[in-house]
Amino acid sequence: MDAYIGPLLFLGAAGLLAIGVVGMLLSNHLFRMVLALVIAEAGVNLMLVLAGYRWDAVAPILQPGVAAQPMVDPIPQALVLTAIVIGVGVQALALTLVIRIREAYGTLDMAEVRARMEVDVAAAGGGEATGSRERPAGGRPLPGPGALPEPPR
Amino acid sequence: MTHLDLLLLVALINLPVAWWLAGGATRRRLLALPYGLMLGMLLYMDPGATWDSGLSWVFLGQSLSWRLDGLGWFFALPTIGAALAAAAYSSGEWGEDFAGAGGSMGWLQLALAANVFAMLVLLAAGDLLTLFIGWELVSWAGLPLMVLAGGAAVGAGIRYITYAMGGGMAVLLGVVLVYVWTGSLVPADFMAVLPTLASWQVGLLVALFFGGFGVKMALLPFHLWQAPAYGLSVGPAAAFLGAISSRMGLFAMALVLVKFITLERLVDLTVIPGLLDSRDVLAWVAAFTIILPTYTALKQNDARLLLAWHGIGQGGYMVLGLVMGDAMGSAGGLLHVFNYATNQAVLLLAVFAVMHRTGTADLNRMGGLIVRMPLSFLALLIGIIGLAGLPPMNGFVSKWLVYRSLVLEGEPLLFLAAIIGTLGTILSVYKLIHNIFLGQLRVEHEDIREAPWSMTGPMLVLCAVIVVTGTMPGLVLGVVADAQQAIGLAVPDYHLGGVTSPAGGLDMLWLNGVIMAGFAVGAVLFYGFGGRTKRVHQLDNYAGGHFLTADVRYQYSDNFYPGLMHHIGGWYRGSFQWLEGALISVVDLLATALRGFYHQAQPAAWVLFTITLGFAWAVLP
Amino acid sequence: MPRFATVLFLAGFAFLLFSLTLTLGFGEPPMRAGQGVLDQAVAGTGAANAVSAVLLGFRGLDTLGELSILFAAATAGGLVLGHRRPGGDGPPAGAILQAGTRLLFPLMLVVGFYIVLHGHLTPGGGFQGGVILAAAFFLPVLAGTGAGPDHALLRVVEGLAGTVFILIGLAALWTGGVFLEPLLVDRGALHELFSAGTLPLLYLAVGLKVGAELAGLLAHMARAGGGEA
Amino acid sequence: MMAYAVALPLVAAFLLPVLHNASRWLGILVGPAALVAVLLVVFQSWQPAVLPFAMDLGGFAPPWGITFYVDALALLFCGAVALMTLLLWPRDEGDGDADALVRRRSLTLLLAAAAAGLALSGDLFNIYVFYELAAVASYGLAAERGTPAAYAAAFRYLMLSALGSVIALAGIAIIYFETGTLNLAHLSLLAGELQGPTGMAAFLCLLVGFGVKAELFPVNAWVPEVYGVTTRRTAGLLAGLVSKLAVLVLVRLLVLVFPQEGLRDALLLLGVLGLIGGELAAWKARDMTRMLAFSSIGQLGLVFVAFSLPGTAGLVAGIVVAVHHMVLKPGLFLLAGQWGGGLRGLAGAARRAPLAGLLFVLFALSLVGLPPLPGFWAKFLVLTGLAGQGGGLGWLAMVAILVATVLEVSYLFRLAGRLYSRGDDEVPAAATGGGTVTAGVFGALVVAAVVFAPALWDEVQDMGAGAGDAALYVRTVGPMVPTMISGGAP
Repeated sequence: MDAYIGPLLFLGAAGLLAIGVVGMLLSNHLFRMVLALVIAEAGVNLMLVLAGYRWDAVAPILQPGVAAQPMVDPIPQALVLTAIVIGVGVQALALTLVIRIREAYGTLDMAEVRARMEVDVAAAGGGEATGSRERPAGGRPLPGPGALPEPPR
Repeated sequence: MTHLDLLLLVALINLPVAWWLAGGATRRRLLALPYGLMLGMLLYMDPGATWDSGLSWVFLGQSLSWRLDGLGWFFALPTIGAALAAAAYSSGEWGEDFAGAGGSMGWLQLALAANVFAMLVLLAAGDLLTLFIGWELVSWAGLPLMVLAGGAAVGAGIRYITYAMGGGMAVLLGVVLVYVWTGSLVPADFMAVLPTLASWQVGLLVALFFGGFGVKMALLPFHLWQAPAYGLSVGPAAAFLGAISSRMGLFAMALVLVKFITLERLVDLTVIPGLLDSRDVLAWVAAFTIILPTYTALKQNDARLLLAWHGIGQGGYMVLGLVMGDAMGSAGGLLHVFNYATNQAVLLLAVFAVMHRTGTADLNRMGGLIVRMPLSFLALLIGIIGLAGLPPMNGFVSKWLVYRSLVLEGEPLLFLAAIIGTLGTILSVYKLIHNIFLGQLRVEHEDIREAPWSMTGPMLVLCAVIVVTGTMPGLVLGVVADAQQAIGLAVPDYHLGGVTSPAGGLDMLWLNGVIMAGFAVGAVLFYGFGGRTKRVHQLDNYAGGHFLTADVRYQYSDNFYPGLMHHIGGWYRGSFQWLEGALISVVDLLATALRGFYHQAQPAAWVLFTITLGFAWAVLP
Repeated sequence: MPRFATVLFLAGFAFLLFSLTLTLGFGEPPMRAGQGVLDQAVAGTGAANAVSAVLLGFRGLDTLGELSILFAAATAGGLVLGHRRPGGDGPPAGAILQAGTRLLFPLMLVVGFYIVLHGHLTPGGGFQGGVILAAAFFLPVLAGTGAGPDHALLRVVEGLAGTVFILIGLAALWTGGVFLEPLLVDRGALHELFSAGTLPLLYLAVGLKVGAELAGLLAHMARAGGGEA
Repeated sequence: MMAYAVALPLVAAFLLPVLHNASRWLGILVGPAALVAVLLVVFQSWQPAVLPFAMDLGGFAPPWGITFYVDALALLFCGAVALMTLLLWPRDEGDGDADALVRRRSLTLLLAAAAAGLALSGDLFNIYVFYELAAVASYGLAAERGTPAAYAAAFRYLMLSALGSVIALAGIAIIYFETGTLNLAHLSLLAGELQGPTGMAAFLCLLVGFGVKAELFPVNAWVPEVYGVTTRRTAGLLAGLVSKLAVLVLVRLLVLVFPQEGLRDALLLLGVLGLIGGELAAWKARDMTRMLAFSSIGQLGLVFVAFSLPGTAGLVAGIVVAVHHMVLKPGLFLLAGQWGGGLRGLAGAARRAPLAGLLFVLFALSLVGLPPLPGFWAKFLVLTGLAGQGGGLGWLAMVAILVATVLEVSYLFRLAGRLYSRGDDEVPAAATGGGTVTAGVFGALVVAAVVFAPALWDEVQDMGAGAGDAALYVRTVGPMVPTMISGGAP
């Protein structure tokens, strides 16, 4: 059993990280992206805290009246605590931004937000919006009714 | 403080001085003074000696030093001379009009002074790093002179600086490679190591330096920028730029390719075994540069552009003569720098004098001005004879030397190319003088006066220089000899009237004497025996025996030489524009693709892509 | 197409990361820095909780940075949400919730402060306690029984708490030590509340700051949330 | 003593809102005062006799505590942080929102503290913390304008950067797994354990993570968006300062912990791609701000190319390129802020503001490398380094630099031509003043660099040599207990 616990935990960490990244990259919903970020951070935090684990060791807190025992490495625990709080700060800020974006654009869809941002940025820069991979600039004149030859029957 | 330091200091101080002098109408008359002083200082310095600068310091582990030798002196002479003519030209009525029309005399004079200073810094380069510094300064100093006119000139200037920086970067790479491969940028040190370099290394250096300097010379295929950049500038600036600016490329070529790398090494570099060595490649590039731009000039309907296109072709003669490398050829190539500078300056000054009066440089909107502006006509006539390389003007001497060298060196094809180029020159300069000065005077030009003395003065002085150095080329050949010696070339056997050579020399004193005698005989015959002249109105014209009435407009430059153009026009029409356009399109395409990258829905995906590829790279052996 | 590429790369990423982690020695850490920390925790900081010793002693600068990040997030959040009029209240909470809130508020305060102040002895500390404190002040907002904490007061608390943390660090500098050096470590006995020198004070500052920042952020968001419903 | 460089801006940031409420003048003065004090501390510490030295924060010997490593390079960046923050101090944008102004100033101070921490810190996780502090502060500053586009851009920036941070943290976790320490000097001694694929993967994690802020290709897509929506002062701060500090961290890691050749090649390749990509995109940009944003990506690419060179030469070249860009880019952004708007509206702008036009030309010339200006020396150093190194990638990089320069000339002087064109004067320049003066200070710095070039060169040589000496670093930080190196408990 012991031989499997390590890989299993690593699988958990890598899996959480991967799930989080999936959510961040494939979701078009701003709030879900933030949640995905939370998951990804959880994955990496798990990985960090695993770095301090020792077989058959106890938590690094001296108990009155208990003989000294091997303890796990306390540093990763402290690091994880710090990382979690940092994560909380970032997530909170992300949520305030989501609230504002929703107010301004009335949508939580990333593609739409991006398109409207492009227009706004370009307008602030004094020019018209430029094309992009999803929305090429300029009109795309679709062939009118008579433009294409009739397919042979 | 050495003499060279003093000269450079005067050139530097001239920057604010020129700015200040340009500020007032009366002060403006003194604009030429600093250049006169510089010219005097230069003439005081012996071109045969090497003048070191007291300035030299070590920076970035590199020692920077400046020194002026015979080669630099020779190029400095037309530089300061052209600036003197341009400053004098702009100091009078032209300047007032220019300032009155909203132009900035201060900027013009400042830019001119900056150009002269930058060129002197370049010409006094003592090592490769100072050469590059001077090179870049010259490249950038040219820009303000070009864009002063505004409008289309700005576009031309930006095109110029893009080309020039492309060339500059090639030069920089060459300098860096010399440094890395030889461990030094000081000529004495790296010249000792250069012979040990492999062929591909030297070949790369030659390509980089020739290409880089060639951009400034507007050698094919980097020639497109020059005509509009020079031609569309304002008068004195155009004359200065056209006369000398692009010759800095020849100076650098002479220094790096001829002196540092040496022509022997070039001949050793085989491009196609048994057929073509790298010197031949350079010569053929020069030959094509003579032909194509000259025939492009033929098509121009703007007098300024016509002349500017010519400048490109004339540069080809210089390179051709230089890379021949024998005593006569290199003397011819270098001498042509001086001669061409005088010719081009006169021509552009004359054309701008006409433009000053008529307000146009369009060859289809002028004609018959000979009666109104005879002095300008005279200047233009002398200029085009020199440019076409016909006796008795100085252009003949230098071209003759180049032809002679080509024949003696056994290069009949190159000789043929040079002759074809000269033919094109003659054809197109005839178009120039014909359309401006001959034929019918246009109604709107009835009240035109001759250009003021401030403008005709410099022109006539330059004309005198052309005639004198045409008759007594030995005056200049002495300096040319110093320049040749400075870069380790053989010196032709010269005397006041020309050169002597076992294969046949040239004596312009004698030749011009014969020509003058011929004219005298003709005049005597004409006036003594015939004298049947009849003065007619200028509107009474005959063309090819056909009588033209006043209502027939005797101007047809729109379709000048139709038969010739029909045969050759297709050869070069737009092919280089196409090349340039294609390059721009490629950049545009790439840029558009990159913009797509920076406008994507999910940029964070690239974090994933990169780290995954990185992991794969780290894990795979 | 981009989605497909993303999925493909993601699979590769997860696989490679997992295989990389398999080469790491799980359960047998080198304990290079860790063992030294365990050995010195008591002597260096007087704290029985080695994690707390690391947080406030060995890596006090990290903690300061982390507080600054929270402060930055709160400041940025305030900048983003700005001066906003309070939005319309949500549906009023039921009686049970309201009563529960009133009941819970003092309890949470006590628990929060307890956890803050015993951080050097037991699991817990300024962060954990600070979050509970923030929750205590935020509960009335959720239940609709209060307007939430006073913003001006919060800013004073968060500003001063952060400053106190730095000042304690600088106090060590001024008394001949180095920045953030634990002071008065030898006072008090191990395992007692009043031990570990300045550590409990630091934790108090941390707790107050974390509480104030989080409460401020949550209150900001709560107001924003009502605004555009 | 150097702890003040971090502590003072932090205290000022914490107290700014409180003090602002107490007294308006106190609120205005406290930030600049803290930064000036930092400058003084830096000047006082700049004594070649005592440099470099290390500080054990909290009084715990390395590798247990956090170490600050103070050498000339770190001091240079600390001083630059304070100076640049002072010059680019957030101004009232005229919207009358005093509260927002205080918050922006707080965030700027936090950014300054984080940047100083990044320059000084000798502990991997501490670097991560300061990096995150800089990140969070810049998220806030990205949204400072309060426009919808600013919120959207800031959110996208946050997501990209947060993902990068997650990856970087994973890298730190891997390193801790392998070595059990976070101290850079300690890691340097243990570098042998990070030679394998795991170590390389860890560095790549850090490269990608920190690369986000360093505008490393291809994780820099936030750059044009964010610089397009912030005030130009913030853009200058992010492009000029924060990016360089992220680079500095990566350089420290490369020098101390990851001397592998392959990693330098990776850096070189990404640098070249960034350089060409940035310049190409800038060539096509239609407004000045984004042109500068793309050009900044290109310049950072050059910085990466320079730092990828091995040995002292690479460090010297990198420092010169980085500092050069650090001075120029904010100046250019300030000018863009002065003129604002798309390229079309800029016709004739320099004629109405001659000094600003002159400064633009000066900056542009230095950027493309006109010889006496510092940009030329930077480019020359990089090119000689690359030519000396050779190799296919080296040649590619050389050609890329030269092509990029030509592109740079093309778009910068197309813009200059427009600025000086005799445009239709119907568009009045929105002259807000102030920005030109600050840009003038940057211009003065450029000119001063020309005048004092030889002295600066000696200084940079020493700086590069010191920063490239891993053994010196380890020696200065202090002796590690032998068992700490051979391996600890079971």
